Amino acid sequence: MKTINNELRDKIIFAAQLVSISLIWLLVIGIIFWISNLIYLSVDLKDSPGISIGISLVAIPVFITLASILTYVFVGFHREKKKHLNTDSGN
Amino acid sequence: MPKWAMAIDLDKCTGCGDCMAACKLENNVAIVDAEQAADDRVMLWMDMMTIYEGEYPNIKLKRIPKPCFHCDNPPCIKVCPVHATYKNEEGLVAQIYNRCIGCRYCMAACPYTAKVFNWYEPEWADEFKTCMNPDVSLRMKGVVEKCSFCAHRLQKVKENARADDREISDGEYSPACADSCPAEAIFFGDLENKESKVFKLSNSPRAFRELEDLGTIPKVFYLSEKE
Amino acid sequence: MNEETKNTVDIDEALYRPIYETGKSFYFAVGFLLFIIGFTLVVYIRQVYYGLGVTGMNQPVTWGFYIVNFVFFVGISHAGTLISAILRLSKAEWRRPITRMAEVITAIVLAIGGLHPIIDLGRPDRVLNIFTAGRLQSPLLWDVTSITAYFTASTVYLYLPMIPDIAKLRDRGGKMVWFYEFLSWGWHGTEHQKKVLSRAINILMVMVIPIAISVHTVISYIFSMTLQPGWHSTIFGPYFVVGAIFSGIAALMIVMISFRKYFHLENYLKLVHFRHLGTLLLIMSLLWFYFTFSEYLTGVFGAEPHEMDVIFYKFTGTYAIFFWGMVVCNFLIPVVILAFKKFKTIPGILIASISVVIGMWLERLNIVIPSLANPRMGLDMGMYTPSFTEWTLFIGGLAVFVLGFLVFSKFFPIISIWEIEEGRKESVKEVEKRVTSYLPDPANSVE
Amino acid sequence: MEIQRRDFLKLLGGASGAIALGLYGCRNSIDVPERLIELAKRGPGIESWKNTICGQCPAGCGVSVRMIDGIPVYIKGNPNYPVNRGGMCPSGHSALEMLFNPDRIKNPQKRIGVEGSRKWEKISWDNSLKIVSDKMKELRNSGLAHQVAFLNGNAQNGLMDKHFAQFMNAYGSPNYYSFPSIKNQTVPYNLLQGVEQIPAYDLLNAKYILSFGSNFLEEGYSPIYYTKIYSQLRDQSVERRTRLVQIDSRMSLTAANADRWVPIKPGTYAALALGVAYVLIREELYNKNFVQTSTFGFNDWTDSRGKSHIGFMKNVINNYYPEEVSKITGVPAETILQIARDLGNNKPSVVLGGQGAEDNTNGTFTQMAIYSLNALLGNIEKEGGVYFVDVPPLAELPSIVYDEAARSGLEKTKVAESNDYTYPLADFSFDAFTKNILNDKPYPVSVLFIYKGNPLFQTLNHHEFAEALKKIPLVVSFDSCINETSEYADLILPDHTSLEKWDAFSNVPSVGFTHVGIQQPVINPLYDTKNTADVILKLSSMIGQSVANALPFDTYEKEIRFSVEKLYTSGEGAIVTEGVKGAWLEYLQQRGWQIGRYNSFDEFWKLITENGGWWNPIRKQKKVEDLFKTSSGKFEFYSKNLEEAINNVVRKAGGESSENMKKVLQALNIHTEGDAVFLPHYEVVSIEENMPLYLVTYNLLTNRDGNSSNQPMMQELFGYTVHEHWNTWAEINPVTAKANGISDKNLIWVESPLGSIKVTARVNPGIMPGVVSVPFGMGHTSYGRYAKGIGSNPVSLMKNKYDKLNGIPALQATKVKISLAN
Repeated sequence: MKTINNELRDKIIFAAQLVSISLIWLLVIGIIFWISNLIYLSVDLKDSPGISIGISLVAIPVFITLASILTYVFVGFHREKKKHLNTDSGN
Repeated sequence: MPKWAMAIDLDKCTGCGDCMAACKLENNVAIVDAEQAADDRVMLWMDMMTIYEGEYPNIKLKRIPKPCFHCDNPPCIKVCPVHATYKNEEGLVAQIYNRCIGCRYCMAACPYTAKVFNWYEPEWADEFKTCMNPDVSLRMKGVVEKCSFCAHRLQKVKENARADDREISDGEYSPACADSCPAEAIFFGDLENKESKVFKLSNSPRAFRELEDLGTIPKVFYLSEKE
Repeated sequence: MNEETKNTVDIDEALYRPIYETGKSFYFAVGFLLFIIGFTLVVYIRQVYYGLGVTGMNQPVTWGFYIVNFVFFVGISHAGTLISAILRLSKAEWRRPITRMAEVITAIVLAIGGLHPIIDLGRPDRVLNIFTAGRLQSPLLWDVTSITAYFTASTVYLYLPMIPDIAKLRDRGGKMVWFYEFLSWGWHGTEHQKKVLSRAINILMVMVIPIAISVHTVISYIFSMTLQPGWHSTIFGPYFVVGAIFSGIAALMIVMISFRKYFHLENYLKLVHFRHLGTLLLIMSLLWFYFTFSEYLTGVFGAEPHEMDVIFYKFTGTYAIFFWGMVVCNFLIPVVILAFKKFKTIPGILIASISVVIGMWLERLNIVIPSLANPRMGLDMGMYTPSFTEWTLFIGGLAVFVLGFLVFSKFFPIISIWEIEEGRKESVKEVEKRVTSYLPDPANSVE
Repeated sequence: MEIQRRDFLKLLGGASGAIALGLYGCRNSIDVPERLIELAKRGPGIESWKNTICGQCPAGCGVSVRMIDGIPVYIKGNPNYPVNRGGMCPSGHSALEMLFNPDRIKNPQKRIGVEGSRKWEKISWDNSLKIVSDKMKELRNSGLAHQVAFLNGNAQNGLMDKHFAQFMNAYGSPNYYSFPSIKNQTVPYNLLQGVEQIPAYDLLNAKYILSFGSNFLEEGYSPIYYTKIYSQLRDQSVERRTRLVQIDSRMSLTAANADRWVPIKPGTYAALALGVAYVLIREELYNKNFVQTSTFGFNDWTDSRGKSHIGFMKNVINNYYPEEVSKITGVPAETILQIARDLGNNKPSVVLGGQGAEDNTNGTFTQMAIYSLNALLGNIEKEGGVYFVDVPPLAELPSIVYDEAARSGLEKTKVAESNDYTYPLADFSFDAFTKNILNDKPYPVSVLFIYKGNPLFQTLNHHEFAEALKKIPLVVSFDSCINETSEYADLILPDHTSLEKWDAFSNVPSVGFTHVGIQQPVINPLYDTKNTADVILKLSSMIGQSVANALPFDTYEKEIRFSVEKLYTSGEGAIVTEGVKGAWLEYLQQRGWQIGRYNSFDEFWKLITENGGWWNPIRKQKKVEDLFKTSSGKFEFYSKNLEEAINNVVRKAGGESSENMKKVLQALNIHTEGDAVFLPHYEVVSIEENMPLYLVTYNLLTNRDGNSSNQPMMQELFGYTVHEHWNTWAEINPVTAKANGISDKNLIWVESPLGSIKVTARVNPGIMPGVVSVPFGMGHTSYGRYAKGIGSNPVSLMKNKYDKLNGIPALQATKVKISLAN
């Protein structure tokens, strides 16, 4: 009984972690959408689009990198954990 | 496309202040109470600058009416975060009151301090609400506003011209201040029209613009005999 | 292995204590702060209801406390991530007890600072217009973007190095294990995990420094992108960054000294840490003075009339007391205290730090107000006196800062335990090896 | 609204005029949204314009009112009206705020509390008029008709003045006064030239204009008329244009626009004028021909009795050596020389005298001295000089058939007649009026009508007048808002505002041509108010047949038509129309043409109301005797009129003797002796108090006479020149400021022996050291929500001093000290 509970709890926590990671990606994608909308606006209104494109060239990669690092860490930890568990069961 | 501009003849201007009153009345500019006025929150689309020159008793006093200069290269629109102020194709720098978020960046960026802010919701006595100019929308608290060169008048003039199927003639469109000036010191017209009074005045040797070195290219010319 | 863990736990018990032991005074403090914050909220709602008229801002002085505090808070936030990144990168071993606090400051203060432009809006209800109709060409939106990026980066940078500590808390059991388990992301301290983490931290470290510098540069752009005298200056970018680091270090030391006192961390935060940071503060003070000097020198030398108006106004006008106060607080006091070893005690450093924080706030005031108060075009000079609302919101901002720190200290260790541990275990050896590698080889010296 | 309208236009093909047509016609062909149809049905907001005369101040500018669906929304100058030719001053724009003022009196009010208690009760027009007419009938029947007095506080030339005078005459009271009386201001011209009129100045043709304190662009009788002229003068390039030199203690609006400002100590203008005369005479720059043929008293002369008298020349040469004048006035001798030479060498040159010179205890002599410069230059009735305009050919009101009661009443002396030796030349002296009411001399006043005006705010020593008002059993006020004075009234019979009423104005003083302006309602009365003229008509019919016969009109509008009909029949002048220039009109008339050809009076009336007025720019050729109506038939440097008047007083004082003469001269504040008394001369202003600074007050364009204080826009724009809004300020020179430890924008106390006011100090070099100037207009204790308690009233600091000859208040004869307020 208790083991099932534990398993369930682990699953819920893992799901929550997944959700949080995807939320971060959502944020990043949102920001990218927002910025491209603004670029579209500035092009449409002929309102010095160069500046907005320049800013976005810097901003977007930064957000993507940040999200990638988080994902990298998350994935890295969990791959290791699986291995760890596998070796545990092997023992 | 016409390019609307104003020329103010400082040699003729007496500084009577009529333009300020005409402007307030025409554009439904809010009138603040005494307390707000003491806090320097008076809203004037048309302001009056006072400059003393010389040593007593040989003083020269200059009074200079100051509307929005409707710069060709306006510093205010560059900093607006929401497209609430922009330059239209006829060169008028316009405000969109309903979009303004009230960050007042444009006010800080304007070298001519031409913009004013609604610190509170503008209020009028009920009686005064009856005689508002229906052509000009009222502003709400928390937005920036400024001289529009009475763009609502342009709208009307355009409609009339279109109805008669003709061009707008010189002097037909004229903001309230130019219209009412008792010294006939304010001229208004189209810079692209080489026949217009304003075009001629803008090329007069007496003409100058405020803070020309900033490169804002104001469309309000001042005329003054250099003594 | 188990035994060993237990042993270390005992050693660093002092760092866990604040999390598990909560005194009455803590609840009292939190209650008090919440009261202030609640009151601030009421005052803010009143401002939204009546309009910005309740502030002291007026016709030429259209920006006041809110923008001053915005720049100030964002400046303070530089303490953290930037310093911690620099120290980590330079492998300064004395960084170990400092980095966490520095990073926390960044995250909290940046959140407060980032809110200020919204507080400053005349129509906060329309703030979403920047999404639907924004102009990325406006320096204000550069700010929004860069602050968002910096906030994200610094939160990540705070979080990643904290994972091992969170795992420790999870392993200790007790309160909210599920919470720590969720946050620990399955950290078990395996070699691979360590490698992943340290690689991530290394990337972040390198990334965070340019972001931090760019953020404050961008803040300075708000001013320097306009044509106004006193603002329109290319030196503003680095000047703001230097000022930010300067005030950040000072704020960091104030925080460190307070925690040292209240959580009895004398064992971890030793005088030597403060002395090192103090030296850094001294350097920044001199640097700050150099920048201030060059900023005014170019103005005075060019003697452009409007520029001179503003400079004279700063030197002799209504706000002259704040200008000279700034010079005293930012230069005279810290230099005198920090240059002499005799004064470089903890109380001395505290005084210097407080003076610097006040001085830097005055500096922001001196940048924002006098330029606005001196319109060109022969208009009257403006006068700005902050209203009750603005003071309340300022104090409210400080209260949020303190509350944030208190709450953080209740959930996470404010000194990085695993880094201390690592330091204890490995760094002596590692430093020895590193130092040896710097030294000339004996064989080479012979040749 | 705007956008919707535009959308609709787009749908209809864009023509404004098509709205009404398209409304129903297009419905089938184009799918117009229901909402827009509704909007269009409600009416597009029909715009119309109506011309009338501005009532904000006595300057009488023609205005055009823009109305949307019959509601006035904007007001601007009437471009056809020759006085202001489309120009306007700031206060004109706020006429709408007067019309829609929330503090207007909405129906007749009867006071129920004590005087000044601000407790009122609504009363019907019938009842209130009954109270008044009963009282008047009762007084008339008991032979006390003269106890009714009427104060017309609207100093405007026009039919209303005649209307009230007619009523009072027919009723039988000699006590009809208008104040501030223009006739008081014409005294100097009367003394020198025998003309009871304010002169007009031909500035357009002058090459050099020297103005002694005449702030004609701001405080003059018609500032906008002169602004237009100023603007025309400035069409020329700097080298060729007319030079304007302004002598004033402070840098007034006129001084600011002048080519040169010459600061002068208050009250010493006469000395400067005569110093200029000295140079003109010494350097022989005066017009010898004119002086010889057309003036009297220039050289020494001998009278019929063989007594020799000194002349103007000798008096000037002996007493006004520029170095001496410089000591008195504070103007460097060099400057005096320069001004005089410029004046003499740049003919035609013209000299103006105004408020600054006039408003002092020596005003009459000062104005005489200034005006005599025009005679020296031979400027009278010359191009680029001074002239007097003709009276318009308006019909006189029917002659009165006096009954017994009227006759006996009119024989009584006037209440305002001074019973000591003072004010021998005054048309109306407020000082004497107040004192006599308080002393019941020569008889008590039982009923007082006050039409407009606000003596309790505007006049010196108004506390005394408040006491006088308390003494009068029935005070009836005709005004649109409750002000300081009407708070003391027993009945308030609310008047229309200027945009709701009929009136006719003629010949604004100092405007250079004959003109008549028609004021007409642009909107129906908003409240239960009545035109005071109509109220007077009603009263006259209620009082009795003999009074009613003097004013045989149903309405005031009909009276105006009656009066104006003569303009039509006279065939002179023309209705103001677009593009009619004076020169063209003159050209036509010289050839026997008439510009205005109207088929009937109805057509004439229609046009005059549509266009706003009538004018005649052509002056009749004047004979010499019409020009100089003095006893000598010449311009009198030595004023025989003044000699006569003073001798009269001396006779009243008990016979001609040098002792009596001395007594009288002392009472009249004249310190000079001998012939110089009757010559233009400088009279020292005696100021008793030992204070360091002169207090000078002035009116602003944003608030003439303090009557615009209930209009928020004018309160806000009040001090637009120094950015003082809703506030009174004091201007001081940096030297004065430094000496008193005051810096710009400090709050300061201005203190006189009579009290003190707290104002904001504005330090600027546009004022003489030793002078502090405070604008007049604020500091109301009543007059509605926008006026009450805002700013301060400088008049409250001023001592009760007048020019004892013509009764003009001495507004510059008080000294004050200033100190920092906390």
